[in-house]
Amino acid sequence: MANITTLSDAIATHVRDGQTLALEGFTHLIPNAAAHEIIRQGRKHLTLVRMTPDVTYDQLIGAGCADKLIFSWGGNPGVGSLHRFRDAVERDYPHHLEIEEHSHAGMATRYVAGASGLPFGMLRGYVGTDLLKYTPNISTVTCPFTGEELAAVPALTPDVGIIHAQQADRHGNVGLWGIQGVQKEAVMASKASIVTVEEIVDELDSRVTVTLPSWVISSVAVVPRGAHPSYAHGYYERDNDFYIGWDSISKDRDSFDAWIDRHIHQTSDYAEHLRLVDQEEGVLA
Amino acid sequence: MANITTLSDAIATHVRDGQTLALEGFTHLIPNAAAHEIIRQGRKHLTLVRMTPDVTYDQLIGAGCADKLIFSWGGNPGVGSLHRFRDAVERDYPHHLEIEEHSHAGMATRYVAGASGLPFGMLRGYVGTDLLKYTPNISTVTCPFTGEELAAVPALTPDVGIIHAQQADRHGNVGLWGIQGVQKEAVMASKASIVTVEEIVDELDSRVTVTLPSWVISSVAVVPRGAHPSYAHGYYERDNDFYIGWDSISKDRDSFDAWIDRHIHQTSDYAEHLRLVDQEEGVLA
Amino acid sequence: MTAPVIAAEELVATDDEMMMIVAARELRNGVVCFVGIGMPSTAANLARHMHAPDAVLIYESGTIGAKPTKPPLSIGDGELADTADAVVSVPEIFTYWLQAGRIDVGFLGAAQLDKYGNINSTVVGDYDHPKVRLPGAGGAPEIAGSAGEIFLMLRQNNRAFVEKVDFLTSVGNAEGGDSRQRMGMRGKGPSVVITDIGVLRADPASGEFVLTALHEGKTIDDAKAATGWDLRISDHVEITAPATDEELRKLRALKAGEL
Amino acid sequence: MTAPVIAAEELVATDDEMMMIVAARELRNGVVCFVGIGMPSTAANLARHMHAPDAVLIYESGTIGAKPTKPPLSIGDGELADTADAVVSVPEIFTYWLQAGRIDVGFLGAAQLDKYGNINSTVVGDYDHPKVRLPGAGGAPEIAGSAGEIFLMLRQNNRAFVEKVDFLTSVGNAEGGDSRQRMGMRGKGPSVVITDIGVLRADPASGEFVLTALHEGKTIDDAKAATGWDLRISDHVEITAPATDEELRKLRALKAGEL
Repeated sequence: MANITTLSDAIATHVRDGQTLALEGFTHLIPNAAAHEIIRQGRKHLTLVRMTPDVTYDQLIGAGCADKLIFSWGGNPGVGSLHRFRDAVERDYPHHLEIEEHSHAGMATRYVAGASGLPFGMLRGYVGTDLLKYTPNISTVTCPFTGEELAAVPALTPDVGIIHAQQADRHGNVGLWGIQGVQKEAVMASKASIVTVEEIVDELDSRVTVTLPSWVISSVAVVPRGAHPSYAHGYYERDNDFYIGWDSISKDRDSFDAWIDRHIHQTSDYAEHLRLVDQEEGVLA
Repeated sequence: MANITTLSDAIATHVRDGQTLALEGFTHLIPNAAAHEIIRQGRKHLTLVRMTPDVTYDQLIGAGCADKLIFSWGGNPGVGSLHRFRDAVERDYPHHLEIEEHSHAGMATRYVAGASGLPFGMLRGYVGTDLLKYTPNISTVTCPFTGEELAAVPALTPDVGIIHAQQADRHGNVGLWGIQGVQKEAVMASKASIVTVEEIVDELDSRVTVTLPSWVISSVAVVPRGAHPSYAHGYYERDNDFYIGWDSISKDRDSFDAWIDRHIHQTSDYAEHLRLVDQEEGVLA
Repeated sequence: MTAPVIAAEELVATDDEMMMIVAARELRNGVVCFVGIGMPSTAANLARHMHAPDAVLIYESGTIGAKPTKPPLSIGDGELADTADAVVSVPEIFTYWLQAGRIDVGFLGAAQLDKYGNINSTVVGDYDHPKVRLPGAGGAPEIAGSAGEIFLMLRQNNRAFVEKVDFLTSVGNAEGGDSRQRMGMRGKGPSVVITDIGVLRADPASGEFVLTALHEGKTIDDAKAATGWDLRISDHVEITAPATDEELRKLRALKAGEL
Repeated sequence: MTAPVIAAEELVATDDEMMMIVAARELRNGVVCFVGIGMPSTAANLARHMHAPDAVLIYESGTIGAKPTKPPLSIGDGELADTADAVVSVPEIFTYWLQAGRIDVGFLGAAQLDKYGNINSTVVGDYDHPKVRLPGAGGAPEIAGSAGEIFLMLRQNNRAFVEKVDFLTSVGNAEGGDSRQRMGMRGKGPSVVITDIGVLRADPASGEFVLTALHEGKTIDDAKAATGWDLRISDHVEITAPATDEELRKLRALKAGEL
């Protein structure tokens, strides 16, 4: 059964230096509060897994938490580059970042294999691409019936999978709806899992389309607006201004460091950071 | 886009002698009306695919429509044997029935492979079982990363996939809820598909958890109580008495033939059959 | 004063009831149990109403955490979906849930069983010309392979408890010893067989099933006579605690849909 | 009388607007289109509001039949889910929908493109020490492989239209001829590139992209100067029909969220 606790306690309990973490959420329900808490607790040498490392991983990478990134699309959606990610890859700042790069279909296949207890997954993909030259863990498998060759990729089995969802009930059963991405797979492929939720309710909303039973989750923590600047369907919309504003904050190393200091190290939790964001709205726009 | 038509027209349009058909529905939403119409139209030499050939396939087999059965569990759920299936396998009556037998996990994997455009699927399964001796299309594949050996089974790609669902909208988008089985996979693995529905509505019910867009379906036909004696969640319950009553009807070749004659050949549609069933309630119990 | 007498008569367990009550006792609270239809399902639901309210029952129809008020006739009754914590597709239940190793106990029946707990649910007689064609594998082979351990329950007689199964549908402890592990199976296989006569447990070293308990009124000779192989008997055969009034009342209420 | 003059000025398409309008015209009604974010998404939604109301737009976030009223900023905006016929998981969109061959057209952008329509969206410069690290593959490699055909749109200049892409992220017509088919790809690959200068179409035999149309006011020299390879010119270069008032008004209303 999931332990219902604070985010700070959940991260302190499950996340260790050097682990492989997957924070998932496909544009929707990105667990940004959890990423902040990982930075706040000073975790280092992490291998970060995520299909779309956007602002949340830009912060973790810029803050020096990550040694390696496993991903398929690293940009600021609708805005442009992730400057901290680029600074790490192009100029080894704040230090070298190893990358392992796949396609979305490949990453999704890897999560499904991990969630299914299979050592690998297969797909029609990668053929003819330069990914084959630079990503060593893409192989092939031959269909024993037709002789066709298919791409093979190893299962992802992160140490900790972290997602955000709309609701949990008092037993820790988690429900989410709207765009569901690979969140279910990320939780089920991981050895431990943390789910932050908007609220705990007596009964899950009737719109819930994905339910993760309490007993497949390690910890549940309530963090209202915990997905901001991403969104939580039915709760709040995507803060597009924040994503646009992030471009200038993150372009400059000093302004990034100042932002991390002010918004993470000098705050005690995500609620305090959100109050700052609400106050600074003009600055970010 | 799906053609919205009568069941009789849908079967006449898509189902031909000698084809491979999958009628799916895992206890829930079994397309029994469609099976009756296939018998009524006198289709022969079919290869029938279904995880759980229950009463619906007992009727098709007993009526002599099938040359081959691909399946994983053939019984009358909660009651016992399928007598027409047994008569065919044990005594070649009404004629020899070739069987290709898998496990549930294997059949589900085969449908998923078919729905995914893959030539095969893999699973941890079959190891050590006598299924390997008698079912030729079970093979193995080796993980290129770990060296582990896994079972491999070929994709299922039936000529026609047939399911029953609660609702379609006026565009032919189909919605179902409750136990969903492998219905979505059966439709998406098949070259053509027919969906019978309880009713056509302006807007699908909010409980819908699986939506099959109109453009992946060949024909939609309205058949109220078209899953009977199976059930349609939110519409009517499983007719357990019918399943129990089927045991004695099907035990005897003559009583089976008389039943098929009276309930299918002498009726013009499923509604007429259902009126007979309602009248005969005492006889069946 | 007739009423109490009738009540007392009613509260004697039949052999089938005893088997279900003893099977229910095997399930610990909080266990995640993949349940076969019929007696395993009834026993698991009895456990849920007795000592194991937090047992999670999973049916292969994709219902997770089902809490039926009466024993479902089919594996996919509507009440399973209505009372479940989650309903997933059949492909998903076999991949994300069973194959991934999330099931503690697979709870199965069988038509035939050998001394290593290997199961036949396919045919009696020759496969191509069977004497009796049984329903077949269903979910059992992969449940037997991937669940943490397997509990079996079936009526004990020497047509069912055989020296060699006519068809090996689901692998138990294989040929004994470490033969199962060498096949690469992830779950540890069958650990207990609950029958209408007693309880058999797998010898940890050899994997062979040994009679370890007898239900009240049953004898070692009964067990031996009902077994088609030379049944090993534990040095300390326990006598099963009799069915309590509460167990019997709840089992009967469950079957009547009155719980 | 100033108002009509301002209105007339407004109704001259910018280069980007012309590119989106021409791209929209390529989509037939009823097409099932897997849409990349940005300009492809805007063009596809414009088509839906013009001649192709039954076009089915699929986004890799799992939204099928999305009907956004304004161009989504991200591939997973809430409005996509709210207006979709179905919302499925990301693994499912890439397996049951894309890989299974259910997509007619994949509609993509690119950072770099060669004459065979091979795409780079990964790095400019060397992979290990890139001059510019781009976002990477995303869904493109498998869209390029499995969609029935590929429509590309991007601004034409010789940093983007290159002799050789720095990194082959998504295979187009490979090395031309039947080289793509020999790789076992199921879709027939890129058939058209819509730019801010004109339209290039793949030569059916060689797979090389050939300039077949110019937008009003653009010249063959403009196109050649903006292309890093020796651009082939069709024997009959058409002049694109100018943007109609309706196209421009709807495009602008769409972008303003006023449709």
